[in-house]
Amino acid sequence: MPVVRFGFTPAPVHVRTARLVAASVAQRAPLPNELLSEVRQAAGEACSRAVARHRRFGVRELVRMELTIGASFVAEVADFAPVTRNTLRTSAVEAEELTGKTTDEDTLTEEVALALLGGLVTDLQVIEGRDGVGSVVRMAWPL
Amino acid sequence: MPVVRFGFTPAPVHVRTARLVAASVAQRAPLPNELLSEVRQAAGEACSRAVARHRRFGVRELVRMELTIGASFVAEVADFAPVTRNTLRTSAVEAEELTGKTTDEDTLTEEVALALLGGLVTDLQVIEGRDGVGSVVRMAWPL
Amino acid sequence: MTTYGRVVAAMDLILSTATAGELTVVSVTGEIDMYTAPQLRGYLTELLAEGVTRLAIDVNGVDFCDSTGLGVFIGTLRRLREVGGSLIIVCAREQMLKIFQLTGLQKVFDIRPQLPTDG
Amino acid sequence: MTTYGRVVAAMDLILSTATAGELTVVSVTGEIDMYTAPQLRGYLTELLAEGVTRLAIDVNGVDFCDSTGLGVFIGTLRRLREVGGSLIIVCAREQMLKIFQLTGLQKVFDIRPQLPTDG
Ligand SMILES: Nc1ncnc2c1ncn2[C@@H]1O[C@H](COP(=O)(O)OP(=O)(O)O)[C@@H](O)[C@H]1O
Ligand SMILES: Nc1ncnc2c1ncn2[C@@H]1O[C@H](COP(=O)(O)OP(=O)(O)O)[C@@H](O)[C@H]1O
Repeated sequence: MPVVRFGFTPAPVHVRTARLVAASVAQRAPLPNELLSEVRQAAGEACSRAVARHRRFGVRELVRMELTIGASFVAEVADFAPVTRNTLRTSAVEAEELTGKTTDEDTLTEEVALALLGGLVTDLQVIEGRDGVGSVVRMAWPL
Repeated sequence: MPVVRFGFTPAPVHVRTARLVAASVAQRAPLPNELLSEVRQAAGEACSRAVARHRRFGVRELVRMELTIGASFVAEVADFAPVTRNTLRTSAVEAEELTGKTTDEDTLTEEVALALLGGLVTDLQVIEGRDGVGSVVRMAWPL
Repeated sequence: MTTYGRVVAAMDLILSTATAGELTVVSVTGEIDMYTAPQLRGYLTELLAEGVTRLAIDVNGVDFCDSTGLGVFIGTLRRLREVGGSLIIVCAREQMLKIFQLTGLQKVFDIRPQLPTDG
Repeated sequence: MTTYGRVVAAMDLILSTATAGELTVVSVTGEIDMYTAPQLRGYLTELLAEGVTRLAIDVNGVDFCDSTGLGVFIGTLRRLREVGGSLIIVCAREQMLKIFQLTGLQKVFDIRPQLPTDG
């Protein structure tokens, strides 16, 4: 099972490279062309989320993305920030609420990210990391 | 020190993604534009070499590339294949010899790869891997 | 200090402002993500601080936009609403319209394929 | 079976053959690396097996070429020499010329910016 791993210092600039990698590996999986931009977007959202979590909690470890080509194309993005009650969700609040509520822009972005991930990826999970450390966004696309 | 790690199953197709990653990270380091195609080529050569070594010795572990942005931009590509007397070289045989000798195409490609790496990268090392396992091509470009 | 006609170009994002009647139009070119969003946010915040209330953001030059970008748009809309202002998103691009739809934000924003000609 | 006029297109490499006088010209488009080199090698081997001895490889459509690609060229040159044949590399691209120079292979290959017109 071909595996590609991509780990990066939690800085926004590397999220762009992560998107490139995800789309590039998906293309060679091969995933149909019309799905590539979805993979690119979804991987970017998952990586941004991980970087944001590392920053919020001051975690300097590398964010890790693992791409596996098997029966499906699976992308897993792991962070190593503390898991709170709110971390392991896959559904977002309603869009109309976002513009009204007095939530800060970070929380707002997080809700939008969840909404996007849910809309883009049918097979989506947000699970606890290995040994209970951090969280993993797991996305799969059938091949 | 920003770090990006890229690990991949030793298959030729992933070398293309590795080149993309190396060039992309180098661009954001930032390395001057005129050096980007050199980084792309050199990283590709180092990764191809690692994949070839894994295949020759039947090693299925991931090939690993590590990119570090510090005082210089450093790219290290590690393989985990046995190190023989010939492994740790940075200089190739003369080009004229290649076309005459009855070496097989793999050996030939290896010589050309070394010649290219030597020509492209001023600060080049080929060293033994950690714990004496495998070899590491280490390339640095000043920032 | 006036911002009109100012062009800000970073490595990956180009921002420019023009006026169309009473409307202030910000055109964005490049990729809006976690890396460039702070720049866009700062640019828009400065415009609002200068008193702009009728704003349009033209995203037809945007190649990629993620949730961070949408977050900036939502924040801008909220602040404009607080002062009785308005925001138009000028967008004809398929890919970009899709992310507004997936998030349900097409119901929240006033999205138009081109600039309104009546100013 | 004749190979002339045949076009082989894989995901990343496009190979086509034409004749110019007595010369057989293979045009390569795409990236030549460890992934696509086997395809190029197979294509050239088949041509040689069919008796082609005066060969030109046009690499002006090549975006990227690594040592694996150069290895294929060297192997082809050696096999052509064994049968008294000849190989011309048609190349005007800066980046490609550079890798021939860095490896010293510009002294080994007959490299020309364009196809010789005298056939
Ligand atoms: N994208 C990544 N970048 C860097 N390290 C990673 C990445 N993904 C996983 N790792 C780490 O690489 C290490 C080696 O993993 P692996 O090759 O699966 O072998 P093992 O777990 O047996 O050492 C593990 O500690 C794992 O946490
Ligand atoms: N590109 C890579 N892909 C996958 N794993 C990697 C890569 N580079 C290094 N690793 C492995 O990742 C593991 C974790 O490395 P690191 O984050 O430096 O922390 P530590 O060595 O303290 O566990 C190490 O076992 C290392 O061998």
